[in-house]
Formats: sequence, C-alpha cells, structure tokens
Amino acid sequence: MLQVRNIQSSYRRVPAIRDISLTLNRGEIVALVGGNGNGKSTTLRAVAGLNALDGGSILLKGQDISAVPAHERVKRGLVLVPEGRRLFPRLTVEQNLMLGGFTTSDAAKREQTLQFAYDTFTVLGERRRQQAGTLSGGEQQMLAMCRGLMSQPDLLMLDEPSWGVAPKLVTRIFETIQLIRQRGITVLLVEQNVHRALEIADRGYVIQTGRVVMEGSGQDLLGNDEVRQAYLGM
Amino acid sequence: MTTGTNSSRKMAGTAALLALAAILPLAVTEPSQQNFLILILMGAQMGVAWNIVGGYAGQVSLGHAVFYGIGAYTSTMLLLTLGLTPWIGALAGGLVAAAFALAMGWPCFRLKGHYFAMATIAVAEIMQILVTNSDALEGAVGLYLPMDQSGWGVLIFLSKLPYYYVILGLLVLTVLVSWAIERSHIGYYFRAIKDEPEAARALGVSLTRYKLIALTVSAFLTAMGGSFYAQKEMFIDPGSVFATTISIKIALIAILGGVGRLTGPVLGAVILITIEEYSRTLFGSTGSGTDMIIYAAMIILVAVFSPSGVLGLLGDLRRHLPGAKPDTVKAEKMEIRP
Amino acid sequence: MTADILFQVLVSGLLIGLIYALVAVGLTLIFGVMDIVNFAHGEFLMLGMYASFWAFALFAIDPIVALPLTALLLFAVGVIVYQTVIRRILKAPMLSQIFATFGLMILLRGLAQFFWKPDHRLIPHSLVSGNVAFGPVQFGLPQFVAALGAVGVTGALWMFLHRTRLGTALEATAIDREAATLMGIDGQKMFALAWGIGAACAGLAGGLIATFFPIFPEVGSNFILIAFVVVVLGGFGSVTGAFLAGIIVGLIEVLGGFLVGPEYKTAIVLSLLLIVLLVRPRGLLGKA
Amino acid sequence: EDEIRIGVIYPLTGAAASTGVELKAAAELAAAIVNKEIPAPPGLIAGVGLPNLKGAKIKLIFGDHQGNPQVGATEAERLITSEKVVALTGAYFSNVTATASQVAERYGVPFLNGESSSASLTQRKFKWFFRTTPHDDLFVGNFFTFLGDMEKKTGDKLRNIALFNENTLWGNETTKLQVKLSEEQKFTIAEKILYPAKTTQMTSEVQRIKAAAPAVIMQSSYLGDAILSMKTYKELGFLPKMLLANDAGFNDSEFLKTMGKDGEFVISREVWALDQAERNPLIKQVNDLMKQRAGVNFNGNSARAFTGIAVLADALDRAGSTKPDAIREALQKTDIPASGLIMPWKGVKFDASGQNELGTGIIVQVQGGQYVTVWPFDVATKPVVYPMPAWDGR
Amino acid sequence: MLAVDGLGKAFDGLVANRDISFIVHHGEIIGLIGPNGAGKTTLFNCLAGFHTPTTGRIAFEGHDITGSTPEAAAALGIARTFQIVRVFQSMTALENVMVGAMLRNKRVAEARERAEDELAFVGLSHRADTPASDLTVSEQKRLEVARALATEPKLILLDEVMAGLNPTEVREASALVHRIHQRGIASIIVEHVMEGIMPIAHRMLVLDYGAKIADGTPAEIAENPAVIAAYLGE
Ligand SMILES: Nc1ncnc2c1ncn2[C@@H]1O[C@H](COP(=O)(O)OP(=O)(O)OP(=O)(O)O)[C@@H](O)[C@H]1O
Ligand SMILES: Nc1ncnc2c1ncn2[C@@H]1O[C@H](COP(=O)(O)OP(=O)(O)OP(=O)(O)O)[C@@H](O)[C@H]1O
Ligand SMILES: [Mg+2]
Ligand SMILES: [Mg+2]
Repeated sequence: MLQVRNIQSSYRRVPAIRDISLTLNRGEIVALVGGNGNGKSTTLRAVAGLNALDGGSILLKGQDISAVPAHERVKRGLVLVPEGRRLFPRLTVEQNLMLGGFTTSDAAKREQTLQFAYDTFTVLGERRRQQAGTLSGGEQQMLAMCRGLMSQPDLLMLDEPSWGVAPKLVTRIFETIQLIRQRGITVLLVEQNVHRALEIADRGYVIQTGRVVMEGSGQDLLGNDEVRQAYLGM
Repeated sequence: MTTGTNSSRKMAGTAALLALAAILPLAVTEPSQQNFLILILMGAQMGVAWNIVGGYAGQVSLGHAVFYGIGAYTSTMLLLTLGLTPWIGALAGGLVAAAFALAMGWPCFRLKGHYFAMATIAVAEIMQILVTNSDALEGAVGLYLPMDQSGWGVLIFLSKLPYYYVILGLLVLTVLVSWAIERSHIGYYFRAIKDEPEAARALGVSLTRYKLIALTVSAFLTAMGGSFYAQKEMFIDPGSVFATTISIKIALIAILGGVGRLTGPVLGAVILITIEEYSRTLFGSTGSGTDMIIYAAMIILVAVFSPSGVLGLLGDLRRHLPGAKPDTVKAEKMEIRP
Repeated sequence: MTADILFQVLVSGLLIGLIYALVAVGLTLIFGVMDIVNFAHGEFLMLGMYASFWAFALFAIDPIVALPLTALLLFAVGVIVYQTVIRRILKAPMLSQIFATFGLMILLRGLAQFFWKPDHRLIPHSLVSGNVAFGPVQFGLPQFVAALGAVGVTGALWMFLHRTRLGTALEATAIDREAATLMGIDGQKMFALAWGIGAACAGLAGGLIATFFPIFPEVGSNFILIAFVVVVLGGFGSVTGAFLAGIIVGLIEVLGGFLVGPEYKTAIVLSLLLIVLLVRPRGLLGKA
Repeated sequence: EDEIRIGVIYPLTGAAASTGVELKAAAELAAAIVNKEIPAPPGLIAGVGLPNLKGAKIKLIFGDHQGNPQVGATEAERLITSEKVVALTGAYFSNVTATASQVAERYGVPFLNGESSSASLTQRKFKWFFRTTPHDDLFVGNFFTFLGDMEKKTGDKLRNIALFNENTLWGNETTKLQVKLSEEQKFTIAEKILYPAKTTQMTSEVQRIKAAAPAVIMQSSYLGDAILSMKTYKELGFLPKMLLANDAGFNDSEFLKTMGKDGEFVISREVWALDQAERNPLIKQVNDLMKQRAGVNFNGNSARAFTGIAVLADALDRAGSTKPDAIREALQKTDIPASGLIMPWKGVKFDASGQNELGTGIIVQVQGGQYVTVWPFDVATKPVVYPMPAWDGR
Repeated sequence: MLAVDGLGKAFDGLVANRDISFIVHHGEIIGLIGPNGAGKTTLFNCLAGFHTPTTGRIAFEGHDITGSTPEAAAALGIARTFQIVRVFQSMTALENVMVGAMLRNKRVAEARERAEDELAFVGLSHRADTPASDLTVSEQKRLEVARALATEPKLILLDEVMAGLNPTEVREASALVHRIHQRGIASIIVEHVMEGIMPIAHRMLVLDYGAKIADGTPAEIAENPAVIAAYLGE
C-alpha cells in the first residue's frame, strides 16, 4: 500500500527526520512509536505532503507521489487525521464531515459513509447541527476520525488520537481504530499510548531522533526490553 | 540583548555611522541634496519613534499622523500666539501628544490587530476633520510661521545646515530612547506583549500599562518630529500634517527597514525616501503617472522579496548564503487545539 | 424637519449604504479567507468603473448589460493579482502584507493614469438614468438599481459561501488552511478564488456606481475609507456583517450630515465606529 | 546664454492630476511661442520672444507636487538649487503655492503665480512673490455685484443665498469672504455648508440646501465634487433660481464633456472665455494653437497658466539678464496692456504686494454647451438665462 | 493559603464551573482531573485572574482575589502555565524566562541570572539560546514551567504539562513537580495522565460538568464510584 523510502525533512533547515523507511501492507495497522520530538508527526506530515521532503521518496500503491501536492494525495486515498484534530470549529458537525468528503464526487457514497459515522457514533448524529468547536474533546476526536473516513481513504494516518482524551474514552478510540481496519482501510498510527497502540498494531516501528531504530510485530515490540524500558516505563 | 562583544561592536558601528552623518553635509553642499538628507532623517526619526509601539510592542498604529499633527500645531500655535520658542514648543507638543496618546490608548488598546489599526486611523481622521473645522486653529487655511525671523531662538533658518543638525539630533535622541527601552525590562515586556499578551499577563505584565508606555513615548517623539516639520516647511495645514497618508508612510518606513529592530527604520527611511524622491524627480514631470508606477513597483518588490524588511533580508542572506535554499513549506505555527 | 424630509434622507442613506455594503463585501471576503487587508480594493472598484466606461465608450454596451463582463474581467484581475503578488506574501507578517497591497494601490492608480489619462469621465446615459419619485421622496434610478444590485450580489455571495460545497471549502480554508488541505482542498486555488470573487464584487460595485459617479484614476480613494469602516464595523471577515454595517454607515452618514452638518459627516461615522468597537471589539458580527 | 531655465510646479499625479496636465500643456505652449517654435499672432506679448537676451530660449523644468505642500516645497528647493532655475511658477493649489513660494522667498528667486486665488498669498509681504490672477476677494465681490445687477435687471429678490463650499483653504477663505460681504450688503445666508472634498455622496449636503430653499447657491468645488453635486441636485429634484459657481471644477474642460445637458445654465465666475474673442481676436488665435497642440480649448486655469509664463518671459526680456534682482525689478515694472494678453483683463501691473491690480473677472454661463460671457453686461455676449430652467424642462 | 468558596462561572448560558469549594495548603500538590470540558481550565482561569467568576469567592494568602486581574494574581504569587503553550516565539528560551523573573526584579542582568537558574531547574540549560519557537512542544511546556517559577510564586497552576509525554518522560515530569513541591511551592495540576499525577498528588479534586464531584487522596479517588463512572472508566 505505502512505501516510504529513506525520507528526510526539516523545519527551517533543522532536520526533524533524517532517514525514515516504512512499509505498510494493505489492511494492516502499523504503529509508529517514539519519544517526544523524535519526528513521528513530521513523518506523517511528510507522507501527507504537508512538509517538503529533503530526500527520499514515497510510493503509494506503487506510484511515486513524492512530488504530488498534499491535496492531490487525498484524492489518491491517502488521508491524515492530524495532531490536535484540527476541526473547523465554527462549522457544524455535518459541514465538517461533508468537507471530509470534498474529493468524493459520488454523492451516494458520501451519504453512505456519513450514515456509517452517525451509526457508529450516535452522538455525532445527534449533534450534526452543532458547531464542532463546542463538542467535548473526545467527541471532537471521533469527529476528526470520521471526517478522515469521509473521503473513502485507502490509507488513514492517525496522529495521537488519544491525546488529551479522558481515560474513559481512550478505550473507545482504540476500538474505533479496529473498526476502521475492518472496513478494509490500512491504518498508520502514531501514539504516545505505546502500550495500547502496540496491542492493536500488526507491526510497529520505533523512531528515535528522526531515524527508524527498530521494527517488528506489535507483540515483539511490546515484549522487547529496550522498548519496555524506554517507552513503557517498565 | 545579546553578548557583550556583539553589543560593543554594534556601538562602534553606530558611532561610526553617527560621525559619518555629522560630516556628511560638508560633502553634500547643494541645498536640495541637503534637503533630501533632511527628509531621510525626518523619515527615519518618525519610523524609529513608530517602531517603539508598532515594532517592539506590536501594536500597529496607522494613525500616527495624529501625534505628528499635534506636535506641529502645538509648537506653531505657541510660537504664533505667545511667541514661545519652538524649543519649548516642541516639548509642549510632545507632552500634549503624550497626553492625547494616554487618552486614546486607554479605550483603543482593548482592540486587537486590524481592529486596533483601524481605530487609530479613525482617531486620526476625526482629528483632521476637527482641526479642519476649528476656527481657533485657522481651520483649513492653515498656519504660517513668520518669515521675517530666523536664528536658533525661533528655530527658523535660511540655510539647510542647521535644520540638518537639529533633525539629526532629534533622530539620535529618538534612537537613544528606543535603545534604552530595548535594553531595559520594558523592551522585554514589549516583545512579550507582542508575542503572547495573555502569557505576559500571567507573568505580571500589565498590558494596558506597557502598551500605554509604548504609545506615549512614541507619540511624544513623533510630535517632536511634527514640530520640526512645521519649523522646516513654515506652513502647516490639516491636510499636510494630519493625513492618513502620513501615518501609512511612517509605518511603511519601519516595515521596509525591518520592524522591531533598532536601526530598521533608519534603513527603511533611506530606501523609501530615496525611491520616493528619485522616482518623482526623474519621472514626475511627465504627468503620465510614471513616477507612481515606479514607486509602487519598488514597494511591491520589497514586500515580496523581503517580507521581514530589508534588515531581515540582509540577516537571512548572511546566515544562509552558503548553499542557501528557501523553505518550500514554512513551518506553520504548530497550534494544538483542544 | 418634516416627515417628508426625514423620509427622503433615510431613503438616500439606505441607497448609498447598500452601495457601501457592496463595495465592502469583497474586501471583507478576502480578509475573512486569508487575513489580508487589501488596500487596493478601491482600485479594483476603479478598474470596474473603467471597464464599464470603456465597454460603453468603445462598444456602446450599457454598463448594466456589461455587468457580467465587468465581473468576469475583475475576477481575472483578482486572480492575476493573487498569483503575481499576494501568493508570494502569504506567510509574510501582517505589516508586509499591508505594505504590498498599499503598493498595489498606488501601482493601479499610476497605471490607470498612464493608460487612461487623469481625466474625469462619466457615462453620459445608461439604461437606468433618470429619477424615480415616490410621492415626495425622490431618488436616482441608477442609485436604486445599484442598491438592488448590492442586495442581489450580497445575497448571492452569502448563498455561495453557506450553501455550496465550494463555499464551505472556502470557509474551511479561511479557518484552517492546512486542515483544509487534508480534506483534499487546494488552498492556493481557494485563495485565488477568494481574490477573484472579492475583486469581482468590487468590479460589480464599480459597474453599478459608474452609472452615476465620475470615473477617474483616484476614484478608489473616495470609497476606500468608508469601505474599511464598513468592514470593521461589520466585523472583519463577515459578509453579513458588512451588509448590515454598510446600511448603518450610509444611514448615519446621510442623517448625521443632514442634522449635524456635512463637514462632520465622516467624523460622525468614524465616531460611531469607535463607539461600536468599544462595546464590541470585534465589530457587529466579527468572528473570534 | 542660450537656455533660461524656469521651474514649473504642478499637481501632475494625484487627485488633481487632470488639471495639472492641462496646465502643463498651456505652459508648454507659452514656452513654444516665446521660443518662436510656433509663429505667434501679432500683438501677443509672448510672441516677442527674448530679443534682449539675444534670442535665448526658455526651458521649462516641471516638478510634480502631488497636491502635497511639503512636496511642493521640496520641488521648489530642488528646482532652485539643483536645476538652477531663474524663476518659479505654479502651483495651482493655494496651499502648495504657499510653501513653494516660501522657499523661493528664502532663496531670493522670483515666483510668479498665475492661477492660485487665495487672497492671503499676497498678504504675506513677500519680496519675490508676484501673482497675475485676481484673487478671491475680487471674485467674491464680483458675485455680489452681479447679484445686485441681476436684481435691478429682473426685479426679483435674490437676497436669500446658500453657501456651499469645499472644506480646504480655498473653500474656507471663500466662505469667510462671502459671509462678510453678505453681512455688509444685507444678504441672508439661508445655509452655509463646508463639505469634505472627495466624498462619496452629497445627499446630506443637498438635502440641507434644499430644505433651506435659497434663491441662489454659491458653490466652490473641484471637478469630481462639481459633477457629483450636479448629479445629486438632479437626483433630488432640486434647483435654485441661480447656481453661482466659483470656477474650478465647474469650468474644467471635463465638466461640460461629462455633464452634457445637465451642466447647462450653471453660472460661474471666470477669468477667461472663448467668446471674448469677439472683443480680443488674440483669444481665438491662441486658443486655436492650443487646440492644435493639446487637443483641448483653453479654460480659465490653462489660460492663466499660459499668461503666467508670458508675463514672466516679458519680464525676463526687459530684465535683459537672468539675475534674480534684475528679473524682480523687471517684474515690478511690468506694464502689459490688455491688448497683449489673452485674458479679458485691463492689463498686468503689479502693486507693492505683488498682486496684479489690473486683473478683472467675468461671469459666464453655460449655454448650448459653451461658456458664454454674461457679465459685466458691457462685455457680455449673451443675456443671462434666468431663472435656471427646470431639469425636465430642457 | 488558597480558599475557594462556592465558585461558579458561566459563559453566556453555558455553565463551566458551578459551586466549587476547596482549600489548598502551603506546599500541597493538588491533582485536578475530570473529563474534557469539565471546567478545569476555566477554574484555572478564574484562580489566575483571567476570568471573573460569576459567583463565589477566592481568597489567597488572606487577600480576596475574586475577579482580580492576572497581573495582580501574579504579583501576589499565583503563577500558571497554559494548556495550549504560549511561549514568546520571537525570544530565546532564556529571554522567555527572564520576562518571568522581571516580575520581582526589573534589573536585566539579575533577571538573567535568575532565569538561568530556573532553566537549569527544569533541565533546559542546553537550550537557553534557542528561539522558543524551535523547541519541541514538550520543551515548550517545560519552558512555561520555568517561566512561571521565575516569578517566585507561592502557588503554581500547571495545565496538562504531561500531555503527549511517553511514560519515561511522564516520570521525569512528576519528579519535576516533586522538586517544585520541595521548594515550598504549592501546585495544582490538571492532568489526564493518571500515571503521572496519582503517585505525587497529596490530594485530588475531580470535576464533572463544572461541579466538584470528589475531593480526596488519590487512593480514595481511584475507588470512588462516581469518579469511575464519570471519568476513569473500567
Ligand atoms: N513547526 C515546527 N517548527 C520548527 N520545528 C519543529 C516544528 N514542528 C516540529 N519541529 C521539530 O521537529 C522535530 C520532530 O518533531 P515532531 O513533532 O515530528 O515529533 P513527534 O515525534 O511527533 O513529537 P510529539 O510526541 O511531541 O508529537 C522536533 O525536534 C521539533 O522541535
Ligand atoms: N471563553 C469561553 N467562552 C465560552 N465558553 C468557554 C470559554 N472557555 C471555556 N468554555 C467552555 O467551558 C467548558 C469548560 O471548558 P474548560 O476548558 O474549562 O474544560 P477543561 O476541563 O479544561 O477541558 P479539557 O480537558 O478539554 O481541557 C467547555 O464547554 C468550554 O467550551
Ligand atoms: Mg507529534
Ligand atoms: Mg483544559
């Protein structure tokens, strides 16, 4: 589905990621873990096209998309749910969702996904006319994920979906990620909640100072001493 | 602000520049050229004064002409009615402008960004209308300074040289004030207010107080510049000292050089006034608008190619010359929304 | 003051107010979408007026008939301005943006003088010349048509922004450009669209005003201050706010000028603006 | 020497650029005539050239003041010290003339003003300042004399007047004078309005005037406002018996071109009218030259600009030198008869303040798309159409 | 030192805080938890003078500070950090902290010394001359703590300083809070990260829908059925 080959990216000429290579197969959940500021978000942003590449290449479904602008990548099925949700706070829940489906010209398909969202998260259905900014943090996160789904992605990238969400709702979020995979969507997940992320992930990558330092199946990484020490605090 | 060696190098540079400025009129003797230099110094003085509130404290005023006009009118009225020397008149003008700044800043500082800028335009425009319709100030007719007097007492001179040194002195004063502010806690507070006003408050910084300090000091110095204008041109009317075009020019000078930097406005004045004067003298006589086209094209080019002012551009060049390549995606402010 | 006069004054104020609204909606739209204050907006208006004038002078096309053309032309101007200048200063600080659009303002004036001479022009007669009288109340038909046009254009703009997908996409870009990109929305295209539409609104305003106002290179400067006042009073970025504020400004200006004295009419409007801002620092309908 | 440089300062960009460009064309025509590039009609003072300066040519160096007094002063300074002009002329706007002439005064360079009408300019006791045009005192005085004459002629009362003037130096001084003369001559001011120039609408102004229902409006406006106000009168269906315009916008070449029928019957003070050619053939002959060269007829402004250069050339020639003192002395001794001018004046002769004491004004009315002289009655070519015919009765 | 009595705050119609009362003693560490939108940040804003409470009173060190300004609160010794970081972007890390230090000492040189100490305290000395905008979010959060400490507060309000940290980093953050406590400074800490807050808090306050639903030791809170239902889950 996705092949990331030795990409590099920087902010104001200060490199944030130096050498990242990832491979995602269709239908997988892949987790990207690592400490603060190690370049996880930057990786996702670079794949999404928000950050320019200094080197390396990105292949989506076998095609090189390194030079494709960010909004085009959405049309090709690559969608990022960014850090901090980035909803359109003064637009309604429904408008937010409709914008998620901006690239889908098929109205019936849009309607269908919308229905899925409202069925899965009844709150969103109840509040479809409410301004997105007035939802609670957890609800906002649900909305952000549903919005990402609206464009019928093949690959969904989630940046810290459990960030700032009350513990009670965190479980719900991880359940939803698995639901998404069941719809045949490949998921690339960045999480601080390393334990839960690796639990649901098929495979995982550990990133340190902008480089992949380890990779393996979710279970392997969970069992790895180094990982346990560095990221699970055990 | 930075390390000792750096600032002492800066000092040396400034001293050299000052020395150069002091002897420049000895080389440039033609009055219209001296006049040109005076215009630059006047622009620089206004820009540096504006920079205190618009640059350091980040409160973008587009109504500074109101202080300029108050300065010009106060000293001139005092000279005409009481025969008071402009030396005192200019101080009085500064004080009146400062008082006015306090009165206008109090309500206006509740506004942010473009709203504040617009409110300052409104204040200046209202003031212009009021003065235009004030009989006591001779309304739209304007005020003439006496042509039959001259000398240091009345600050009117037949030659350009004294004007040059007076405005140079005023510029040096303005830069010194600005420099002292930049180095003191007030300068830090200004920048804090500019960046994150709420955070500054949490650290005990009173926004109102410090914004008022910025505006008041800036107004005082701008008004002195206005008094100088009256002394130099010897005729003032509301349109020539209260106009919004003056406010915008003042801001442009600072922006052009680099906002929030001590010497930015000086550089800005050199560039802007030069473009302005030369495009007009070279092309203005055609009557086909060519001078405006050239002037405008230069402005746009500067805005496009050095958005953080010429100083910013120079800094960028210096830092990144070897193998420099522009950022394609600028790091947008990473804002996390709850 | 008799009831007749009061009524007449109010009608005149309303008509001019609607025209102010029309001039201002384009300005507020551009601001709303990209936080840039376009000092050259008055010059877009001027270009719209000249477009009508030349359509009339060269091809004998009535300004009213030429409106779609004028709009299209100014749309193109807006997009060109965006692509050549604005696109390059998107990330620049607010002050540099002011600087650039200010330069643009002078440039367009200069170009107009260069190509079309500084002369004042007028479209001597159009489909909509003449007067309308309702009992004691009189007004010019051109003003009336222009006011109707203002209502129509503002209404259409509102519908576009709030009822179409493209409009919502524009709004989304305004709120958070990067997030909009993640929806597959091309931010550059949206910005260009905003400038196109903003300029087209000014063009329409110009075309309508040209039926009763002299046309000269500096004509934009007559309207720009009022347009700013309207935008700020309505709240930067709010189309509905600008519409409302336009009417209020028109009414206050004419009524204030009549009651207090015309020399103070602008001062009255500006004071109103300051007072409103003190109570509502974001204007009437400004967004946080 | 073979080139005498004269500085000319006009508003060549900005709001008044259209006027400035016209003035520039007139000044250039005058220079061309003085330089004998164009054969001059016999009798024209400028046609003499500069024989006493061995046929030297004058060269006009233009400066653009953009309507800004400071720029005016800067330009004056530049023209004097770096372009080395021997005399200055300009600047149309009275407040710019004020600053520019101050610079000339300081440098001791003659400044001949041809077209600024603010009375205060020649009350400054300047040594180097001369003005050929009559000033507002005279013009405003003429209005009242004219009204008196009209009352006698028609038997109507025309005592109820509205003052409608723009709010800069010019409109302000005019208003003051009008108020003073009304009091002295027992006119009633029904409404007095100083409106801000460059406005978007004049409804409130015209409403007020309409409500005051004066017999006569005295109006001072620049071009844009003149057009807008006429449109507003019509829009609000209002017309006084007489609209007395104070030159400027109402006499601009553009005014009639743009207003067409709606500009008819406006009465305006003038210093020049083409129909005066009946009495002075030079007027038509020189106007033809202007038409050939610049494509437009003279108007009051451009005719005065032309005359300014002509008078300056005359003084230069008599001075026989480009020394400032010599020129000044020659200017003081100027005595040009009416027959050498294209103005309906009695001649040019400066009093001690530098004001031409032989200047006179005429009053013209728009009739059939032309400005025709209607007053003083002895030089009138047509009778006054009075009262103004209603908007729809034309 | 701090006594809050019947505090309530409404935003036209929406009640964000209702009838909250509690007391904080010198040097105490108080954990403040609750679901998203429960009103935690609003409570901070009231305490620090950013909002004027609609009802109730706040007393600090014997002063009634109800509805005082942020400046006054800071001068009295209440410092805070922001949930969404607000560092002074155009200044270096050191200068940021100097601004805080200037509250007690306007002399620039002395403020600098003080700021260097505080930077060292939070472990950011190596970043002193880095522009604040170039720090990672977690470094910026620490910078805010240093800046707040530089004002020599008696009470510090920390709003989600641990969000987005991995377990190791969370432990470091907890240790930092403990060191602040050792300096005799009381703190109130808003956190969703239970592992970070539970071990160090002396007492926990729990908010739900703007009202205080529990107040007790971490152990008590963890068992409290109301808290489990509203927030902790499981
Ligand atoms: N907008 C920005 N401007 C400058 N530098 C940035 C920006 N965003 C990130 N960085 C830098 O890039 C590096 C990688 O940051 P990134 O956000 O990708 O890390 P992360 O692994 O997602 O961290 P976190 O867990 O905090 O989200 C860090 O050193 C950070 O300081
Ligand atoms: N300035 C404001 N105007 C209007 N409503 C507000 C304002 N500030 C907060 N609110 C509302 O008050 C409620 C409480 O918000 P608050 O930020 O205090 O919650 P919180 O407990 O800090 O949540 P989180 O854990 O998500 O940070 C929310 O519904 C919020 O939308
Ligand atoms: Mg991240
Ligand atoms: Mg919060």
